[in-house]
Amino acid sequence: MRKSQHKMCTLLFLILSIVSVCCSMGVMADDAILRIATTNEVKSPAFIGDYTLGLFNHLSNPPLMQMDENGKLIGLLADHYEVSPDNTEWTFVIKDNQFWSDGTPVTADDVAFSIQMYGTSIPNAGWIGETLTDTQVDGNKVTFKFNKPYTNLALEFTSYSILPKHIWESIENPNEFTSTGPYVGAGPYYLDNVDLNAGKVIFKRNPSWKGKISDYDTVEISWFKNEDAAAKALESGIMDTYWKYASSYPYAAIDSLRKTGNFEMLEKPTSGLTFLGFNLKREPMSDPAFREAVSSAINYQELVDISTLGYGLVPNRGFVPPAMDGYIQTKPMEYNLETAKKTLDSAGYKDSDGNGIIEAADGKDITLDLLIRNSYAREAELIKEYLEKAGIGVEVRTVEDNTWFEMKDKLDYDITLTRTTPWGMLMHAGWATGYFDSRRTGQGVLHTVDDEVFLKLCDDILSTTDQTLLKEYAKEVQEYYAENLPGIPLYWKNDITPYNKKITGWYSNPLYGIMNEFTFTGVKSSA
Amino acid sequence: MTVINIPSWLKKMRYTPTFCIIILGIFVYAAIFPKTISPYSPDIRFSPYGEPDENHILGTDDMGYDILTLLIYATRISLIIGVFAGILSLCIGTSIGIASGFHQGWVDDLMMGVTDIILIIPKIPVTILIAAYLHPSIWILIIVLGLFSWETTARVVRAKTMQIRNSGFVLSSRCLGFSSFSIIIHDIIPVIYPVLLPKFMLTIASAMISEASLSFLGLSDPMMESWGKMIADAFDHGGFIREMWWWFLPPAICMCVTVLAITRIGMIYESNEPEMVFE
Amino acid sequence: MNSPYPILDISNLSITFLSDGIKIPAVSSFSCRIMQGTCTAIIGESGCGKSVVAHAILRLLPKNSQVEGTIIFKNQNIYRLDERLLQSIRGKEIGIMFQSPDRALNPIYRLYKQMFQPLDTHKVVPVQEREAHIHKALIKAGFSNPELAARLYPCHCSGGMNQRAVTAIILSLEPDLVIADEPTKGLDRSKILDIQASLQEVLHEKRTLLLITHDIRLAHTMAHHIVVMYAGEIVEAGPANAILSSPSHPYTRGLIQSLPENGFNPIPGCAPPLTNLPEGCRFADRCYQVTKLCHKRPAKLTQVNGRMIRCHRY
Amino acid sequence: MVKIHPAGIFLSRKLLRYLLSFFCILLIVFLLPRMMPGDPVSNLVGEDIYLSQSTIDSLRAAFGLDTPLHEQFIRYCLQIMHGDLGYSYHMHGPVFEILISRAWWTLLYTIPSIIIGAWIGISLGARAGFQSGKWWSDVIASIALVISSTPPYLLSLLALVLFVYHLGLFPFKGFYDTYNLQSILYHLTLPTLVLISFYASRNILIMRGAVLTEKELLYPQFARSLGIPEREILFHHIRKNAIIPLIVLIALDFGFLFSGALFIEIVFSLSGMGSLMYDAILARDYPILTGSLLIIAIFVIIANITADIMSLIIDPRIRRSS
Repeated sequence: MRKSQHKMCTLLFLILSIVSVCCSMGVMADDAILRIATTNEVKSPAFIGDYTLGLFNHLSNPPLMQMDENGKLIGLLADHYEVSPDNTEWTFVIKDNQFWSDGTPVTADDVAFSIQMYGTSIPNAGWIGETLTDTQVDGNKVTFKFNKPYTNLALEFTSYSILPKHIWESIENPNEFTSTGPYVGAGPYYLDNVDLNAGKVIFKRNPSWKGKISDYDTVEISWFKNEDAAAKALESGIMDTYWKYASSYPYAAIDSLRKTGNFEMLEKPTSGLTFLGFNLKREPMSDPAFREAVSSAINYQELVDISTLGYGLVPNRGFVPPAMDGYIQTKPMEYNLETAKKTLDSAGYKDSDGNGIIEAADGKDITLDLLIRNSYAREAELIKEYLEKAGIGVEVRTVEDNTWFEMKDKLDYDITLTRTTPWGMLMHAGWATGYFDSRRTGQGVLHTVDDEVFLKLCDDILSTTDQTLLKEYAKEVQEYYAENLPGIPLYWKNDITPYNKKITGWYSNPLYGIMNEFTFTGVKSSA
Repeated sequence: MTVINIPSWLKKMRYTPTFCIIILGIFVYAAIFPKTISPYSPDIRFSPYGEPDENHILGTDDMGYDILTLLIYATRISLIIGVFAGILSLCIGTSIGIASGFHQGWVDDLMMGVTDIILIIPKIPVTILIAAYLHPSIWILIIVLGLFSWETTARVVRAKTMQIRNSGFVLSSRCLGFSSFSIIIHDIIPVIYPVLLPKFMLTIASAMISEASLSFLGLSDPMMESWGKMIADAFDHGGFIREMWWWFLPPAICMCVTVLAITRIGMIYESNEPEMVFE
Repeated sequence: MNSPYPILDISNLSITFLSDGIKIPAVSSFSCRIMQGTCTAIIGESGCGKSVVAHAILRLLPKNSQVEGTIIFKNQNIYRLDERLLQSIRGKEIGIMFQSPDRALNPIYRLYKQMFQPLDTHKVVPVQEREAHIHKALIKAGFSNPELAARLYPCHCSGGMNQRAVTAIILSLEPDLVIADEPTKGLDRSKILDIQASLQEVLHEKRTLLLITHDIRLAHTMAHHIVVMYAGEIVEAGPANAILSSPSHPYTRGLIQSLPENGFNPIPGCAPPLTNLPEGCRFADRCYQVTKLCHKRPAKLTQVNGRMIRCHRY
Repeated sequence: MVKIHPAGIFLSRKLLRYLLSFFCILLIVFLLPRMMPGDPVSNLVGEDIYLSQSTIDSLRAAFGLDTPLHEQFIRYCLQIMHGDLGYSYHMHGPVFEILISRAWWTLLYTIPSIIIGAWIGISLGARAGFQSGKWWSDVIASIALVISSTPPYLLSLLALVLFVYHLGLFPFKGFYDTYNLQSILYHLTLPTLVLISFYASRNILIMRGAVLTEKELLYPQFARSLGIPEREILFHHIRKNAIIPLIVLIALDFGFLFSGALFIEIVFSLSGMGSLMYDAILARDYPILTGSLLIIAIFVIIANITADIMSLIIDPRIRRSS
């Protein structure tokens, strides 16, 4: 037995030595690095092509405009903008005293070049390429001329980062261009390294940045492939904050994070919400009385308690949450099983065979096909229970995300659960019209409403930039939702962003949360 | 040395540790009559994320359901999926393994060719396909899990069959004119059984685990309460971040104990009396 | 013929097996002394426990067996030896030829490797001579072409070839005591003669042979001393020609009668099950000279003119 | 009497079979992604982005999805002949380079796990099977059973919380912090140890079952009667006979080397082949999916061939019967 035991201990010794050598690494010296944890993964080092990198690169290549904390559009790279009365000519005035990280000054040519480049070679900016007819540059002003009127161009231009012309003009296919090396940026930091294997993106301080600076000379954004690991990393203190596009820190994890005692919570109401969508092209969903009955059969308070653990509130019929400007007070959703049954009864849905489930005109029990993505399983269970108590049969079908996109576009469902994002609420004519307008397709939209009144309302909004008129239209849109209930909001919620107590100066806006220039120039470390 | 012959399996049953039979009995009972032993009915909700206390022995989950009740009601589906998928995959695997190990030549090539191809088809896309076109009921899940886990059993059984194919007792029963089918039943399976037993146990375990990973990847029907789904729900809804051991460890322990019990009962057939040298 | 000292002395050995809670007394109070250089044969029906004795000598019985009594080999008590000493005796000093050679050989090794390993364990011959030694043993065991035979796999050979391979392995270790357990089982006439020749070779080299067989003719030609066993007990033991020419115990006489050349009339009935043995003499209900006494009291082994007999008539 | 086994005929028949199954695999690997519902073009951009119809059509043409399926398949086969696995628009790069860069890292943690897992499985499994009466052999068997019957995701997360969060011995994520050997080792130790425990527990169980069968046969008894010590009986005689079923499984592990361990990669946030294929499935990235499945298919076929050849070499009985 001696020889094999000998082999066994050499192997064990080997493993132990490796382990001990590695553990001696310990935690590196904690110099001024701001560490942000996220679960949005960068899939490829393509500066423009990768979706998640596109979210991060606003830090190094600021777009023209940005949104302040209460949702108003303010200048970022541009100081301000003017619009021609017929909304076809937009002129942006570029702030002076801004320099690329390689020292060259930022000019209007860079802006003109970037927007034209987006139009020609980036898939999601196809509308620029189709409608942009002429671009004029004089001094620090850029004028874009379109062949059709745009009212929300300023909003669109909060997402297109401006790139240095002298570098990107030589790249013939920018969408497919990949490099992990440093990119030239004009923001407070430039993108130094995209490292897929280490799972992080590193920003270094921009040497020629003239504005305010924060205490940190590097910002590291590390992505995790699962929320449990991210939450544990945050709790262990090696990460300073947690950010995820259009969603909050997992509500269930907040208590254990508070227990560690060294984290504060930034709580901001968000316009992202979860709602129940109807397939209006099918019986009985097209009947408003049926939708009314469904809306009063849902126990909103319990949904708020379970899905948001109290960090949310019962929504109003007007669908649009108070976080959006142009919000008006509408009747809140109220849960009353009796009225639900009475409305069903008066609308002609009888339960003749007494099995607790109402029958359609053809005498068969009504069983709605509730199609959901797997992240909505819990809400679907509750909805099924509530509707069945009110007499409406529900069959839950879980499908994988892509299958849901395809089935939703083919309207192969009765009711579904999905979410809105802050950006989605502003899309199209704003105030969630992008989700309902049947003329507009896209992954997250339902495109179920083709009611003339609603479509005309959207076109009116799209054709004006006059703020008072827009306020009026906003009121009409919300009253339309309250009246027709194309979608039932389940709850409004607040987005929670935890941050290390020792760090102050966080600033959060509805669109990108803490990922904005105010944060990265104002963050102070009191350690 | 003829002995009064009590049926051999009954005689051996005495030797399996009785607690294995009791545990399996409890699980089967819980699967058939969950109502009788569960403290609450599965659709009553209490306060969410409750710690284990006197009226909730295992606390409550994120929706407020009592975890012990969920555990009991989940037994049925987990047992059915685990055992049936395990048996299905074992039967297919053994029959193809023995057939290709026993009959050499083109039969072996054909069978092993089919096994290679099915081995390579990745499970996740097929499950997505099935979840999209068919409504994933429990039987479809069993068939999918059964059809996609027999390849390794087939290859192991084939290797073992080829080993003993030419040994003395097989040849002797062949020249006695036994049909190859009865040779397989009486000669080959008893010898293969000890190798097959760990494989059968691994298949049951992997059937339960793949059901768990399907619910983790969100491809199984949310209405089917099973141990695997409980663990997946615990991960999705903060059970792990809040370190609620009492939420996801009990289903994992139940899975282990079931597989242990089934294996232990299977082991009684593992003959450990040495080959009688004295006859 | 009797040399100065007994190489093996077994005194009232009894072995019981415990399987599924039932006690099976395979051998009860077996004692026999084997002289160096002689050939002793143990004969009896199959299942009378003769193979159990053979395996007990080398402590090869399975775990579920209980052994009482002593086995002294070269005045060392086998059952007192520690494992290492026992291993040095096994194969080197006592070699045992198993009943079914096909399954006794490792199926995946060539014959050469299976012979090389025990030689290497016991260091019988220095390394450089091992090749020649193996070839010599193969020739002695009856293989015409040793180089070819050494490269054979057991599964590629017939039963007879494997039997000779096992013999070659045992003899290559040159043990002092060779136990042959049913060497001629299932072999045809010509093969039996080959085995007989190699067993003669063992005696020729002044080694002791313990022959376990139910083939009385082989016992007749080889053995100097014969022990007859029935249902786990010795019924008759003594010099070979005396017992075979004038058997006194009814069972031995019946065995001799059942030989083909003596009229081929078998003994009626069959051996009693070992789990519930009769009161009196175990052969009582098959014995043609049975008396009431035989059914009541078991007979004792008594010394009667130079042979041991267990029968109430003596 | 030695039979000159017809190696030529035997191998040529095997070759024909593997060519045939390779062609079927090519077909399946091409069709499976395309049968899945969902459209790759719409996955190019995020949930909220609006794609005008003209952009969608131009992208479909660029992807080559506008031509009928059989034409796409023929074009795909020609591409394969020239060794070009195509271009992935989701990952913005040629498929071959992406696979190679990811595969290199995946092999870094899968190869040691399989080898050490096999080594531990064989030695411990054999010993546990050989001394099955002893208490420690039952303990090893039950531990192996517990590990192989709990979901891998649960075990990996428990390891993460225990060793990383509470004990702080290992880092949370990624293959390295700074690209040097010590950091890579530091990051890969825990995932490899977890993966080793999975492979080792399965191998232990299979090996123990096989040794239990062999131990009761006659040839170990005969070897014991020749005075060969127990340890040699186990290593030389029993283990070599009992290893055949395990060889097949370990060869398959090597076959699936490239698919990496998806759950390890998700828990420890490693960007290996497992998560590459999982993302490709979710985003319907046909070129990457087809390319990686093809490479894995080739490796599995090679693994099966080696498994057959090795069992031929080890066991003459198989050689005689085929």
